[in-house]
Amino acid sequence: MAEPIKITIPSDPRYLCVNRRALQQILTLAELPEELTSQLALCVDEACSNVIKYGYEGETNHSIEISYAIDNDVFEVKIRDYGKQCDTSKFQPRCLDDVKPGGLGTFFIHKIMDSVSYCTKREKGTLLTMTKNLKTDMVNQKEEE
Amino acid sequence: MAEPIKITIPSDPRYLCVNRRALQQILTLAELPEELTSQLALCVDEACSNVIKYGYEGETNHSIEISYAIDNDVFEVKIRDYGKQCDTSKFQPRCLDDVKPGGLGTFFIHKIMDSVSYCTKREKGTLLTMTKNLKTDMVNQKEEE
Amino acid sequence: MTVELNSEEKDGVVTISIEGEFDMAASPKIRNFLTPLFKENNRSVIVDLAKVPYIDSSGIATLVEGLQWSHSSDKKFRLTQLSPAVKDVFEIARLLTVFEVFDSHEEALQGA
Amino acid sequence: MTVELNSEEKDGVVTISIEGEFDMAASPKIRNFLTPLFKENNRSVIVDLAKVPYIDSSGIATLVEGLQWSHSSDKKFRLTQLSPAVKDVFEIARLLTVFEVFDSHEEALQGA
Ligand SMILES: Nc1ncnc2c1ncn2[C@@H]1O[C@H](COP(=O)(O)OP(=O)(O)O)[C@@H](O)[C@H]1O
Ligand SMILES: Nc1ncnc2c1ncn2[C@@H]1O[C@H](COP(=O)(O)OP(=O)(O)O)[C@@H](O)[C@H]1O
Repeated sequence: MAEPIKITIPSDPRYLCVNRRALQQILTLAELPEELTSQLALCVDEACSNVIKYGYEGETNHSIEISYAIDNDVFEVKIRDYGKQCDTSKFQPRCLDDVKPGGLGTFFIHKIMDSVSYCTKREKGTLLTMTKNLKTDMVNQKEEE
Repeated sequence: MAEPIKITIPSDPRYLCVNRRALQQILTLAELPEELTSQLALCVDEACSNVIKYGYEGETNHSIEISYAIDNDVFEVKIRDYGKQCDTSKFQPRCLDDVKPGGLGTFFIHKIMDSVSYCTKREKGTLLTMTKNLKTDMVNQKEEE
Repeated sequence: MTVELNSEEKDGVVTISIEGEFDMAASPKIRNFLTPLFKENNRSVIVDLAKVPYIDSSGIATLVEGLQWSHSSDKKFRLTQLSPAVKDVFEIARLLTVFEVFDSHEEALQGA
Repeated sequence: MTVELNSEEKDGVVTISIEGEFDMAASPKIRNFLTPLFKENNRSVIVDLAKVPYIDSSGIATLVEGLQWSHSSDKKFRLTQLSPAVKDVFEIARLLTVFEVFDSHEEALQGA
Protein backbone atom coordinates (compact mmCIF):
# COMPACT_ATOMS: atom_id res chain seq x y z
CA MET A 1 0.00 0.00 0.00
CA ALA A 2 1.69 3.20 -1.18
CA GLU A 3 -0.23 5.52 1.10
CA PRO A 4 -2.21 4.58 4.20
CA ILE A 5 -5.97 4.50 3.83
CA LYS A 6 -7.67 6.82 6.28
CA ILE A 7 -11.21 7.03 7.46
CA THR A 8 -12.81 9.46 9.88
CA ILE A 9 -16.16 8.64 11.42
CA PRO A 10 -18.33 10.45 13.97
CA SER A 11 -18.15 9.07 17.52
CA ASP A 12 -21.52 7.42 17.03
CA PRO A 13 -21.98 3.63 17.22
CA ARG A 14 -24.18 3.97 14.14
CA TYR A 15 -21.15 4.60 11.94
CA LEU A 16 -18.89 1.84 13.24
CA CYS A 17 -20.17 -0.37 10.43
CA VAL A 18 -18.95 2.12 7.80
CA ASN A 19 -15.43 1.71 9.10
CA ARG A 20 -15.77 -2.08 9.36
CA ARG A 21 -16.95 -2.28 5.76
CA ALA A 22 -13.97 -0.26 4.52
CA LEU A 23 -11.55 -2.34 6.57
CA GLN A 24 -13.04 -5.64 5.44
CA GLN A 25 -12.55 -4.50 1.86
CA ILE A 26 -8.92 -3.48 2.50
CA LEU A 27 -8.18 -6.88 4.03
CA THR A 28 -10.01 -8.76 1.30
CA LEU A 29 -7.89 -6.91 -1.27
CA ALA A 30 -4.82 -8.04 0.67
CA GLU A 31 -6.15 -11.59 0.24
CA LEU A 32 -6.31 -12.29 3.95
CA PRO A 33 -8.28 -15.35 5.00
CA GLU A 34 -11.81 -14.53 6.12
CA GLU A 35 -11.23 -15.56 9.70
CA LEU A 36 -8.30 -13.20 10.17
CA THR A 37 -10.20 -10.43 8.37
CA SER A 38 -13.05 -10.77 10.86
CA GLN A 39 -10.70 -10.86 13.82
CA LEU A 40 -8.89 -7.69 12.79
CA ALA A 41 -12.20 -5.95 12.11
CA LEU A 42 -13.29 -6.98 15.61
CA CYS A 43 -10.19 -5.44 17.21
CA VAL A 44 -10.56 -2.14 15.40
CA ASP A 45 -14.25 -2.07 16.20
CA GLU A 46 -13.67 -2.75 19.89
CA ALA A 47 -11.07 0.02 20.07
CA CYS A 48 -13.43 2.47 18.38
CA SER A 49 -16.27 1.44 20.69
CA ASN A 50 -14.04 2.19 23.66
CA VAL A 51 -13.18 5.60 22.23
CA ILE A 52 -16.91 6.36 22.06
CA LYS A 53 -17.66 4.93 25.53
CA TYR A 54 -14.67 6.20 27.49
CA GLY A 55 -12.77 8.79 25.44
CA TYR A 56 -15.90 10.70 24.41
CA GLU A 57 -18.12 9.42 27.25
CA GLY A 58 -20.91 8.56 24.84
CA GLU A 59 -21.00 11.92 23.06
CA THR A 60 -21.70 11.27 19.39
CA ASN A 61 -20.58 14.57 17.85
CA HIS A 62 -16.81 14.02 17.96
CA SER A 63 -14.47 12.34 15.50
CA ILE A 64 -12.52 9.12 15.39
CA GLU A 65 -9.67 9.10 12.88
CA ILE A 66 -8.52 5.68 11.76
CA SER A 67 -5.62 4.92 9.46
CA TYR A 68 -4.67 1.60 7.89
CA ALA A 69 -1.40 0.49 6.36
CA ILE A 70 -0.02 -2.85 5.26
CA ASP A 71 3.76 -2.88 4.81
CA ASN A 72 5.99 -5.94 4.59
CA ASP A 73 3.05 -8.09 5.63
CA VAL A 74 2.50 -6.05 8.77
CA PHE A 75 -0.94 -4.60 9.24
CA GLU A 76 -0.89 -1.38 11.23
CA VAL A 77 -3.91 0.53 12.42
CA LYS A 78 -3.85 3.86 14.19
CA ILE A 79 -6.88 5.20 16.00
CA ARG A 80 -6.81 8.85 17.02
CA ASP A 81 -9.36 10.51 19.24
CA TYR A 82 -9.58 13.93 20.85
CA GLY A 83 -11.39 12.84 24.00
CA LYS A 84 -10.58 12.27 27.61
CA GLN A 85 -7.13 10.87 28.29
CA CYS A 86 -6.88 7.96 30.69
CA ASP A 87 -4.18 6.04 32.42
CA THR A 88 -4.12 3.42 29.72
CA SER A 89 -1.64 1.25 31.62
CA LYS A 90 -4.53 0.46 33.95
CA PHE A 91 -6.91 -1.13 31.48
CA GLN A 92 -6.36 -4.82 31.54
CA PRO A 93 -8.08 -7.52 29.56
CA ARG A 94 -10.33 -9.28 32.02
CA CYS A 95 -9.99 -12.77 33.36
CA LEU A 96 -12.26 -15.07 31.37
CA ASP A 97 -13.05 -17.36 34.29
CA ASP A 98 -15.47 -14.83 35.62
CA VAL A 99 -18.32 -14.80 33.09
CA LYS A 100 -19.95 -11.39 33.20
CA PRO A 101 -20.91 -8.74 30.69
CA GLY A 102 -18.12 -6.26 29.98
CA GLY A 103 -14.36 -6.33 29.91
CA LEU A 104 -14.09 -8.44 26.78
CA GLY A 105 -13.15 -5.71 24.29
CA THR A 106 -9.58 -5.21 25.44
CA PHE A 107 -9.24 -8.96 25.90
CA PHE A 108 -10.02 -9.50 22.19
CA ILE A 109 -7.60 -6.74 21.22
CA HIS A 110 -4.70 -8.16 23.21
CA LYS A 111 -5.47 -11.73 22.20
CA ILE A 112 -5.59 -11.00 18.47
CA MET A 113 -3.12 -8.18 17.82
CA ASP A 114 0.66 -8.53 18.09
CA SER A 115 1.24 -5.10 19.59
CA VAL A 116 -1.05 -2.55 21.19
CA SER A 117 0.23 0.82 22.34
CA TYR A 118 -1.60 3.86 23.61
CA CYS A 119 -0.01 7.27 23.37
CA THR A 120 -1.42 10.19 25.33
CA LYS A 121 1.56 12.49 24.89
CA ARG A 122 -0.61 14.91 22.99
CA GLU A 123 -2.45 18.00 24.04
CA LYS A 124 -5.75 16.24 23.60
CA GLY A 125 -6.90 12.68 23.19
CA THR A 126 -5.21 9.40 22.52
CA LEU A 127 -3.43 7.68 19.66
CA LEU A 128 -3.77 3.92 19.75
CA THR A 129 -1.45 1.96 17.47
CA MET A 130 -2.00 -1.73 16.90
CA THR A 131 -0.06 -4.07 14.64
CA LYS A 132 -0.44 -7.60 13.41
CA ASN A 133 2.03 -9.60 11.38
CA LEU A 134 -0.12 -11.16 8.71
CA LYS A 135 2.41 -13.74 7.59
CA THR A 136 3.16 -15.17 11.04
CA ASP A 137 -0.46 -15.84 11.63
CA MET A 138 -0.87 -17.78 8.45
CA VAL A 139 2.20 -19.82 9.28
CA ASN A 140 0.84 -20.48 12.76
CA GLN A 141 -2.50 -21.50 11.39
CA LYS A 142 -0.76 -23.96 9.10
CA GLU A 143 1.31 -25.36 11.96
CA GLU A 144 -1.78 -25.81 14.09
CA GLU A 145 -3.50 -27.87 11.43
CA MET B 1 -24.83 13.25 10.38
CA ALA B 2 -23.08 15.29 13.06
CA GLU B 3 -19.66 15.25 11.44
CA PRO B 4 -18.84 14.41 7.83
CA ILE B 5 -17.37 10.98 7.20
CA LYS B 6 -14.01 11.21 5.48
CA ILE B 7 -11.99 8.65 3.63
CA THR B 8 -8.59 8.99 2.01
CA ILE B 9 -7.46 6.39 -0.52
CA PRO B 10 -4.31 6.10 -2.64
CA SER B 11 -4.71 7.16 -6.29
CA ASP B 12 -4.80 3.50 -7.30
CA PRO B 13 -7.82 1.93 -9.04
CA ARG B 14 -7.35 -1.04 -6.73
CA TYR B 15 -8.65 0.97 -3.76
CA LEU B 16 -11.71 2.51 -5.40
CA CYS B 17 -13.76 -0.40 -4.07
CA VAL B 18 -12.78 0.48 -0.48
CA ASN B 19 -14.36 3.89 -0.91
CA ARG B 20 -17.41 2.45 -2.67
CA ARG B 21 -17.98 0.00 0.15
CA ALA B 22 -17.84 2.77 2.77
CA LEU B 23 -20.19 4.97 0.74
CA GLN B 24 -22.67 2.16 0.14
CA GLN B 25 -22.78 1.59 3.88
CA ILE B 26 -23.32 5.30 4.60
CA LEU B 27 -26.21 5.44 2.14
CA THR B 28 -27.71 2.19 3.38
CA LEU B 29 -27.67 3.65 6.90
CA ALA B 30 -29.50 6.67 5.51
CA GLU B 31 -32.11 4.19 4.23
CA LEU B 32 -31.72 5.24 0.60
CA PRO B 33 -33.24 2.95 -2.00
CA GLU B 34 -30.71 0.58 -3.54
CA GLU B 35 -30.98 2.13 -6.99
CA LEU B 36 -30.08 5.60 -5.78
CA THR B 37 -27.32 4.18 -3.59
CA SER B 38 -25.76 2.54 -6.64
CA GLN B 39 -26.11 5.68 -8.73
CA LEU B 40 -24.43 7.88 -6.14
CA ALA B 41 -21.63 5.33 -5.72
CA LEU B 42 -21.18 5.39 -9.49
CA CYS B 43 -20.80 9.18 -9.56
CA VAL B 44 -18.24 9.25 -6.78
CA ASP B 45 -16.38 6.39 -8.38
CA GLU B 46 -16.28 8.08 -11.78
CA ALA B 47 -15.00 11.29 -10.25
CA CYS B 48 -12.25 9.40 -8.38
CA SER B 49 -11.33 7.49 -11.54
CA ASN B 50 -10.92 10.80 -13.34
CA VAL B 51 -8.69 12.12 -10.56
CA ILE B 52 -6.46 9.08 -11.05
CA LYS B 53 -6.51 9.27 -14.86
CA TYR B 54 -6.24 13.03 -15.38
CA GLY B 55 -5.32 14.72 -12.11
CA TYR B 56 -2.57 12.27 -11.23
CA GLU B 57 -1.99 10.99 -14.80
CA GLY B 58 -2.12 7.38 -13.69
CA GLU B 59 0.37 7.72 -10.83
CA THR B 60 -0.79 5.52 -7.99
CA ASN B 61 1.19 6.97 -5.07
CA HIS B 62 -0.89 10.09 -4.44
CA SER B 63 -3.98 10.63 -2.32
CA ILE B 64 -7.64 11.23 -2.95
CA GLU B 65 -9.54 12.71 -0.02
CA ILE B 66 -13.27 12.19 -0.04
CA SER B 67 -15.76 13.56 2.43
CA TYR B 68 -19.44 12.71 2.80
CA ALA B 69 -22.20 14.59 4.54
CA ILE B 70 -25.96 14.27 4.60
CA ASP B 71 -27.76 17.35 5.92
CA ASN B 72 -31.41 18.20 5.53
CA ASP B 73 -31.75 15.37 3.04
CA VAL B 74 -28.97 16.74 0.88
CA PHE B 75 -26.10 14.41 0.17
CA GLU B 76 -22.85 16.28 -0.37
CA VAL B 77 -19.58 14.73 -1.45
CA LYS B 78 -16.28 16.56 -1.73
CA ILE B 79 -13.33 15.06 -3.60
CA ARG B 80 -9.97 16.70 -3.10
CA ASP B 81 -6.86 15.87 -5.08
CA TYR B 82 -3.40 17.42 -5.25
CA GLY B 83 -2.78 16.70 -8.91
CA LYS B 84 -2.73 18.61 -12.17
CA GLN B 85 -5.26 21.37 -12.44
CA CYS B 86 -7.29 21.54 -15.64
CA ASP B 87 -9.70 23.91 -17.25
CA THR B 88 -12.66 22.09 -15.80
CA SER B 89 -15.14 24.23 -17.71
CA LYS B 90 -14.00 22.36 -20.80
CA PHE B 91 -14.95 18.86 -19.79
CA GLN B 92 -18.35 18.15 -21.08
CA PRO B 93 -20.45 15.04 -20.82
CA ARG B 94 -20.39 13.45 -24.25
CA CYS B 95 -23.22 13.11 -26.68
CA LEU B 96 -24.70 9.65 -26.37
CA ASP B 97 -25.61 9.34 -30.02
CA ASP B 98 -22.02 8.57 -30.83
CA VAL B 99 -21.38 5.16 -29.30
CA LYS B 100 -17.71 4.91 -28.47
CA PRO B 101 -15.64 3.99 -25.48
CA GLY B 102 -14.90 6.91 -23.19
CA GLY B 103 -16.60 10.13 -22.23
CA LEU B 104 -19.31 8.48 -20.17
CA GLY B 105 -17.98 9.25 -16.71
CA THR B 106 -18.82 12.93 -16.64
CA PHE B 107 -22.10 12.16 -18.40
CA PHE B 108 -23.15 9.92 -15.50
CA ILE B 109 -22.06 12.52 -12.99
CA HIS B 110 -24.06 15.33 -14.57
CA LYS B 111 -27.06 13.12 -15.23
CA ILE B 112 -27.31 11.81 -11.67
CA MET B 113 -26.09 14.64 -9.39
CA ASP B 114 -27.99 17.90 -8.82
CA SER B 115 -24.90 20.08 -8.71
CA VAL B 116 -21.30 19.56 -9.73
CA SER B 117 -18.66 22.19 -9.15
CA TYR B 118 -14.91 22.08 -9.58
CA CYS B 119 -12.72 24.49 -7.67
CA THR B 120 -9.08 24.96 -8.65
CA LYS B 121 -8.51 28.13 -6.63
CA ARG B 122 -5.94 26.31 -4.57
CA GLU B 123 -2.22 26.13 -4.78
CA LYS B 124 -2.41 22.54 -5.88
CA GLY B 125 -5.08 20.21 -7.18
CA THR B 126 -8.82 20.37 -7.39
CA LEU B 127 -11.79 20.25 -5.07
CA LEU B 128 -14.87 18.74 -6.65
CA THR B 129 -18.15 19.26 -4.81
CA MET B 130 -21.25 17.36 -5.83
CA THR B 131 -24.68 17.41 -4.23
CA LYS B 132 -27.87 15.46 -4.56
CA ASN B 133 -31.19 16.17 -2.92
CA LEU B 134 -32.26 12.78 -1.65
CA LYS B 135 -35.88 13.71 -0.98
CA THR B 136 -36.62 15.15 -4.41
CA ASP B 137 -35.48 12.00 -6.08
CA MET B 138 -37.71 9.79 -4.01
CA VAL B 139 -40.68 12.05 -4.71
CA ASN B 140 -39.85 11.93 -8.42
CA GLN B 141 -39.59 8.20 -8.36
CA LYS B 142 -42.98 8.01 -6.72
CA GLU B 143 -44.50 10.33 -9.29
CA GLU B 144 -43.12 8.25 -12.10
CA GLU B 145 -44.79 5.13 -10.79
CA MET C 1 -28.49 -2.10 8.03
CA THR C 2 -30.31 -1.68 11.33
CA VAL C 3 -30.84 -4.96 13.06
CA GLU C 4 -34.14 -6.82 12.60
CA LEU C 5 -35.68 -8.80 15.43
CA ASN C 6 -38.30 -11.48 15.22
CA SER C 7 -39.90 -13.53 17.93
CA GLU C 8 -41.84 -16.78 17.61
CA GLU C 9 -43.34 -19.02 20.27
CA LYS C 10 -43.59 -22.81 20.08
CA ASP C 11 -44.33 -25.29 22.90
CA GLY C 12 -43.74 -22.60 25.53
CA VAL C 13 -40.32 -21.70 24.17
CA VAL C 14 -39.73 -18.33 22.58
CA THR C 15 -37.23 -18.08 19.75
CA ILE C 16 -35.70 -14.70 18.97
CA SER C 17 -34.23 -14.46 15.48
CA ILE C 18 -31.74 -11.68 14.94
CA GLU C 19 -30.88 -10.40 11.48
CA GLY C 20 -27.95 -8.02 11.12
CA GLU C 21 -24.68 -7.17 12.77
CA PHE C 22 -24.77 -7.49 16.56
CA ASP C 23 -22.49 -4.52 17.32
CA MET C 24 -22.51 -1.58 19.70
CA ALA C 25 -25.20 0.11 17.58
CA ALA C 26 -27.51 -2.93 17.66
CA SER C 27 -26.92 -4.14 21.21
CA PRO C 28 -29.24 -1.68 23.03
CA LYS C 29 -32.11 -2.59 20.71
CA ILE C 30 -31.54 -6.32 21.17
CA ARG C 31 -31.16 -5.89 24.91
CA ASN C 32 -34.50 -4.02 25.09
CA PHE C 33 -36.09 -6.91 23.24
CA LEU C 34 -34.65 -9.61 25.50
CA THR C 35 -34.97 -8.00 28.94
CA PRO C 36 -38.80 -8.18 29.14
CA LEU C 37 -38.59 -11.94 28.46
CA PHE C 38 -36.25 -12.37 31.41
CA LYS C 39 -38.59 -10.31 33.59
CA GLU C 40 -41.57 -12.42 32.50
CA ASN C 41 -39.52 -15.46 33.44
CA ASN C 42 -42.06 -18.02 32.23
CA ARG C 43 -40.57 -19.29 28.96
CA SER C 44 -37.19 -20.60 27.88
CA VAL C 45 -35.44 -18.43 25.31
CA ILE C 46 -33.59 -19.53 22.17
CA VAL C 47 -31.61 -16.92 20.26
CA ASP C 48 -31.20 -17.81 16.60
CA LEU C 49 -28.00 -16.24 15.27
CA ALA C 50 -28.17 -17.68 11.72
CA LYS C 51 -28.39 -14.22 10.18
CA VAL C 52 -25.82 -12.53 12.41
CA PRO C 53 -22.57 -12.24 10.45
CA TYR C 54 -20.79 -10.21 13.12
CA ILE C 55 -20.78 -9.91 16.90
CA ASP C 56 -18.62 -7.75 19.15
CA SER C 57 -18.10 -7.63 22.91
CA SER C 58 -21.26 -5.57 23.39
CA GLY C 59 -23.21 -8.33 21.68
CA ILE C 60 -21.58 -10.98 23.82
CA ALA C 61 -22.32 -8.89 26.93
CA THR C 62 -25.99 -8.73 25.92
CA LEU C 63 -26.11 -12.51 25.59
CA VAL C 64 -24.26 -13.01 28.88
CA GLU C 65 -27.19 -11.28 30.57
CA GLY C 66 -29.40 -14.05 29.21
CA LEU C 67 -27.01 -16.63 30.54
CA GLN C 68 -27.08 -15.04 33.98
CA TRP C 69 -30.87 -14.94 33.93
CA SER C 70 -31.06 -18.63 33.06
CA HIS C 71 -28.73 -19.46 35.95
CA SER C 72 -31.11 -17.77 38.37
CA SER C 73 -34.22 -19.27 36.78
CA ASP C 74 -35.47 -22.75 35.87
CA LYS C 75 -35.71 -21.62 32.23
CA LYS C 76 -33.14 -22.21 29.52
CA PHE C 77 -31.24 -19.61 27.53
CA ARG C 78 -29.84 -21.19 24.37
CA LEU C 79 -28.03 -20.07 21.26
CA THR C 80 -28.39 -21.67 17.86
CA GLN C 81 -27.01 -21.51 14.31
CA LEU C 82 -23.90 -19.43 14.98
CA SER C 83 -22.20 -18.30 11.75
CA PRO C 84 -18.50 -19.22 11.47
CA ALA C 85 -17.40 -15.66 12.27
CA VAL C 86 -19.63 -15.45 15.34
CA LYS C 87 -18.55 -18.91 16.49
CA ASP C 88 -14.94 -17.79 16.19
CA VAL C 89 -15.57 -14.82 18.50
CA PHE C 90 -17.21 -17.13 21.08
CA GLU C 91 -14.25 -19.47 20.78
CA ILE C 92 -11.71 -16.71 21.37
CA ALA C 93 -13.71 -15.64 24.43
CA ARG C 94 -13.87 -19.30 25.51
CA LEU C 95 -17.64 -19.01 25.83
CA LEU C 96 -18.62 -21.80 23.47
CA THR C 97 -18.90 -24.24 26.36
CA VAL C 98 -20.25 -21.70 28.85
CA PHE C 99 -23.36 -21.04 26.77
CA GLU C 100 -25.71 -23.79 25.63
CA VAL C 101 -24.94 -23.68 21.91
CA PHE C 102 -26.78 -25.79 19.32
CA ASP C 103 -26.18 -26.29 15.62
CA SER C 104 -29.84 -26.40 14.65
CA HIS C 105 -33.03 -24.90 16.00
CA GLU C 106 -34.56 -28.38 16.35
CA GLU C 107 -31.76 -29.47 18.65
CA ALA C 108 -32.07 -26.27 20.66
CA LEU C 109 -35.79 -26.96 21.18
CA GLN C 110 -35.14 -30.42 22.69
CA GLY C 111 -35.74 -30.16 26.43
CA ALA C 112 -35.80 -26.36 26.39
CA MET D 1 -12.23 -9.09 -4.66
CA THR D 2 -10.27 -9.26 -7.87
CA VAL D 3 -12.42 -10.12 -10.82
CA GLU D 4 -12.71 -13.76 -11.94
CA LEU D 5 -13.03 -14.63 -15.61
CA ASN D 6 -14.26 -17.87 -17.09
CA SER D 7 -14.67 -18.88 -20.70
CA GLU D 8 -16.71 -21.74 -22.13
CA GLU D 9 -17.34 -22.73 -25.74
CA LYS D 10 -20.53 -24.26 -27.07
CA ASP D 11 -21.66 -24.63 -30.71
CA GLY D 12 -18.95 -22.25 -31.88
CA VAL D 13 -20.00 -19.52 -29.46
CA VAL D 14 -17.74 -18.50 -26.60
CA THR D 15 -19.31 -17.35 -23.37
CA ILE D 16 -17.26 -15.23 -21.01
CA SER D 17 -18.55 -15.20 -17.44
CA ILE D 18 -17.37 -12.36 -15.28
CA GLU D 19 -17.50 -12.52 -11.51
CA GLY D 20 -16.80 -9.37 -9.55
CA GLU D 21 -17.09 -5.63 -9.88
CA PHE D 22 -16.38 -4.34 -13.38
CA ASP D 23 -14.62 -1.13 -12.36
CA MET D 24 -11.47 0.72 -13.37
CA ALA D 25 -9.36 -1.86 -11.50
CA ALA D 26 -10.97 -4.81 -13.30
CA SER D 27 -11.39 -3.35 -16.78
CA PRO D 28 -7.80 -3.85 -18.03
CA LYS D 29 -7.91 -7.51 -17.02
CA ILE D 30 -11.26 -8.07 -18.72
CA ARG D 31 -10.12 -6.16 -21.80
CA ASN D 32 -7.02 -8.37 -22.07
CA PHE D 33 -9.28 -11.39 -21.92
CA LEU D 34 -11.68 -10.17 -24.61
CA THR D 35 -9.29 -8.61 -27.13
CA PRO D 36 -7.73 -11.90 -28.35
CA LEU D 37 -11.24 -13.19 -29.12
CA PHE D 38 -11.89 -10.19 -31.32
CA LYS D 39 -8.52 -10.70 -33.06
CA GLU D 40 -9.33 -14.38 -33.65
CA ASN D 41 -12.62 -13.24 -35.11
CA ASN D 42 -14.05 -16.73 -35.66
CA ARG D 43 -16.59 -17.09 -32.87
CA SER D 44 -19.45 -15.03 -31.57
CA VAL D 45 -19.01 -13.79 -28.01
CA ILE D 46 -21.54 -13.76 -25.18
CA VAL D 47 -20.64 -11.92 -21.99
CA ASP D 48 -22.50 -13.26 -18.97
CA LEU D 49 -22.87 -10.49 -16.39
CA ALA D 50 -24.91 -12.47 -13.84
CA LYS D 51 -22.23 -12.10 -11.19
CA VAL D 52 -21.32 -8.49 -11.89
CA PRO D 53 -22.97 -6.34 -9.20
CA TYR D 54 -21.33 -3.11 -10.38
CA ILE D 55 -20.13 -1.57 -13.62
CA ASP D 56 -18.65 1.87 -14.26
CA SER D 57 -17.83 3.79 -17.44
CA SER D 58 -14.55 1.91 -17.86
CA GLY D 59 -16.52 -1.33 -17.88
CA ILE D 60 -18.98 0.05 -20.39
CA ALA D 61 -16.08 1.27 -22.55
CA THR D 62 -14.59 -2.24 -22.49
CA LEU D 63 -17.89 -3.70 -23.67
CA VAL D 64 -18.31 -1.00 -26.33
CA GLU D 65 -15.10 -2.33 -27.90
CA GLY D 66 -16.87 -5.66 -28.31
CA LEU D 67 -19.81 -3.91 -29.88
CA GLN D 68 -17.57 -2.14 -32.35
CA TRP D 69 -15.83 -5.40 -33.21
CA SER D 70 -19.15 -7.11 -33.90
CA HIS D 71 -20.16 -4.25 -36.20
CA SER D 72 -17.06 -4.84 -38.32
CA SER D 73 -17.40 -8.63 -38.22
CA ASP D 74 -20.10 -11.18 -39.05
CA LYS D 75 -19.93 -12.42 -35.46
CA LYS D 76 -22.22 -11.42 -32.63
CA PHE D 77 -21.32 -9.70 -29.37
CA ARG D 78 -24.07 -10.22 -26.84
CA LEU D 79 -24.66 -9.47 -23.17
CA THR D 80 -26.75 -11.60 -20.86
CA GLN D 81 -28.09 -11.71 -17.31
CA LEU D 82 -27.48 -8.10 -16.32
CA SER D 83 -28.05 -7.50 -12.61
CA PRO D 84 -30.53 -4.71 -11.76
CA ALA D 85 -27.74 -2.28 -10.85
CA VAL D 86 -25.82 -2.97 -14.07
CA LYS D 87 -28.99 -2.73 -16.15
CA ASP D 88 -29.67 0.64 -14.55
CA VAL D 89 -26.26 1.96 -15.63
CA PHE D 90 -26.89 0.78 -19.20
CA GLU D 91 -30.28 2.46 -19.11
CA ILE D 92 -28.87 5.77 -17.94
CA ALA D 93 -26.29 5.57 -20.76
CA ARG D 94 -29.12 4.65 -23.16
CA LEU D 95 -27.14 1.60 -24.26
CA LEU D 96 -29.73 -1.06 -23.47
CA THR D 97 -30.97 -0.99 -27.05
CA VAL D 98 -27.57 -0.37 -28.62
CA PHE D 99 -26.16 -3.65 -27.30
CA GLU D 100 -27.80 -7.01 -27.92
CA VAL D 101 -28.98 -7.72 -24.38
CA PHE D 102 -30.65 -10.98 -23.35
CA ASP D 103 -32.27 -12.04 -20.10
CA SER D 104 -31.03 -15.62 -20.21
CA HIS D 105 -27.99 -17.37 -21.60
CA GLU D 106 -30.24 -19.69 -23.63
CA GLU D 107 -31.84 -16.74 -25.41
CA ALA D 108 -28.42 -15.21 -26.04
CA LEU D 109 -27.27 -18.46 -27.69
CA GLN D 110 -30.17 -18.44 -30.20
CA GLY D 111 -28.74 -17.43 -33.56
CA ALA D 112 -25.44 -16.26 -32.09
N1 LIG E 1 -10.20 4.28 25.03
C1 LIG E 1 -10.33 4.12 26.36
N2 LIG E 1 -10.30 5.18 27.18
C2 LIG E 1 -10.43 5.02 28.49
N3 LIG E 1 -10.61 3.85 29.11
C3 LIG E 1 -10.66 2.76 28.37
C4 LIG E 1 -10.51 2.81 26.95
N4 LIG E 1 -10.58 1.56 26.49
C5 LIG E 1 -10.76 0.76 27.56
N5 LIG E 1 -10.81 1.46 28.70
C6 LIG E 1 -10.95 0.92 30.08
O1 LIG E 1 -10.69 -0.49 30.04
C7 LIG E 1 -11.80 -1.24 30.55
C8 LIG E 1 -11.97 -2.53 29.76
O2 LIG E 1 -12.47 -2.24 28.46
P1 LIG E 1 -13.16 -3.36 27.58
O3 LIG E 1 -12.31 -4.58 27.70
O4 LIG E 1 -13.39 -2.83 26.25
O5 LIG E 1 -14.52 -3.74 28.29
P2 LIG E 1 -15.78 -2.87 28.70
O6 LIG E 1 -15.78 -1.64 27.86
O7 LIG E 1 -16.91 -3.76 28.42
O8 LIG E 1 -15.60 -2.58 30.15
C9 LIG E 1 -12.98 -0.31 30.45
O9 LIG E 1 -13.96 -0.60 31.39
C10 LIG E 1 -12.34 1.06 30.64
O10 LIG E 1 -12.21 1.35 31.99
N1 LIG F 1 -10.47 15.33 -12.81
C1 LIG F 1 -10.21 15.66 -14.11
N2 LIG F 1 -9.10 16.35 -14.41
C2 LIG F 1 -8.84 16.66 -15.67
N3 LIG F 1 -9.62 16.37 -16.72
C3 LIG F 1 -10.74 15.70 -16.50
C4 LIG F 1 -11.11 15.31 -15.18
N4 LIG F 1 -12.28 14.67 -15.27
C5 LIG F 1 -12.62 14.66 -16.56
N5 LIG F 1 -11.71 15.28 -17.32
C6 LIG F 1 -11.78 15.50 -18.78
O1 LIG F 1 -13.11 15.26 -19.22
C7 LIG F 1 -13.16 14.24 -20.22
C8 LIG F 1 -14.37 13.38 -20.07
O2 LIG F 1 -14.23 12.57 -18.92
P1 LIG F 1 -15.13 11.28 -18.74
O3 LIG F 1 -16.52 11.64 -19.10
O4 LIG F 1 -14.90 10.75 -17.40
O5 LIG F 1 -14.67 10.24 -19.85
P2 LIG F 1 -13.26 9.59 -20.18
O6 LIG F 1 -12.44 9.65 -18.97
O7 LIG F 1 -13.60 8.20 -20.54
O8 LIG F 1 -12.74 10.38 -21.32
C9 LIG F 1 -11.86 13.49 -20.09
O9 LIG F 1 -11.44 12.92 -21.29
C10 LIG F 1 -10.90 14.55 -19.57
O10 LIG F 1 -10.37 15.28 -20.64
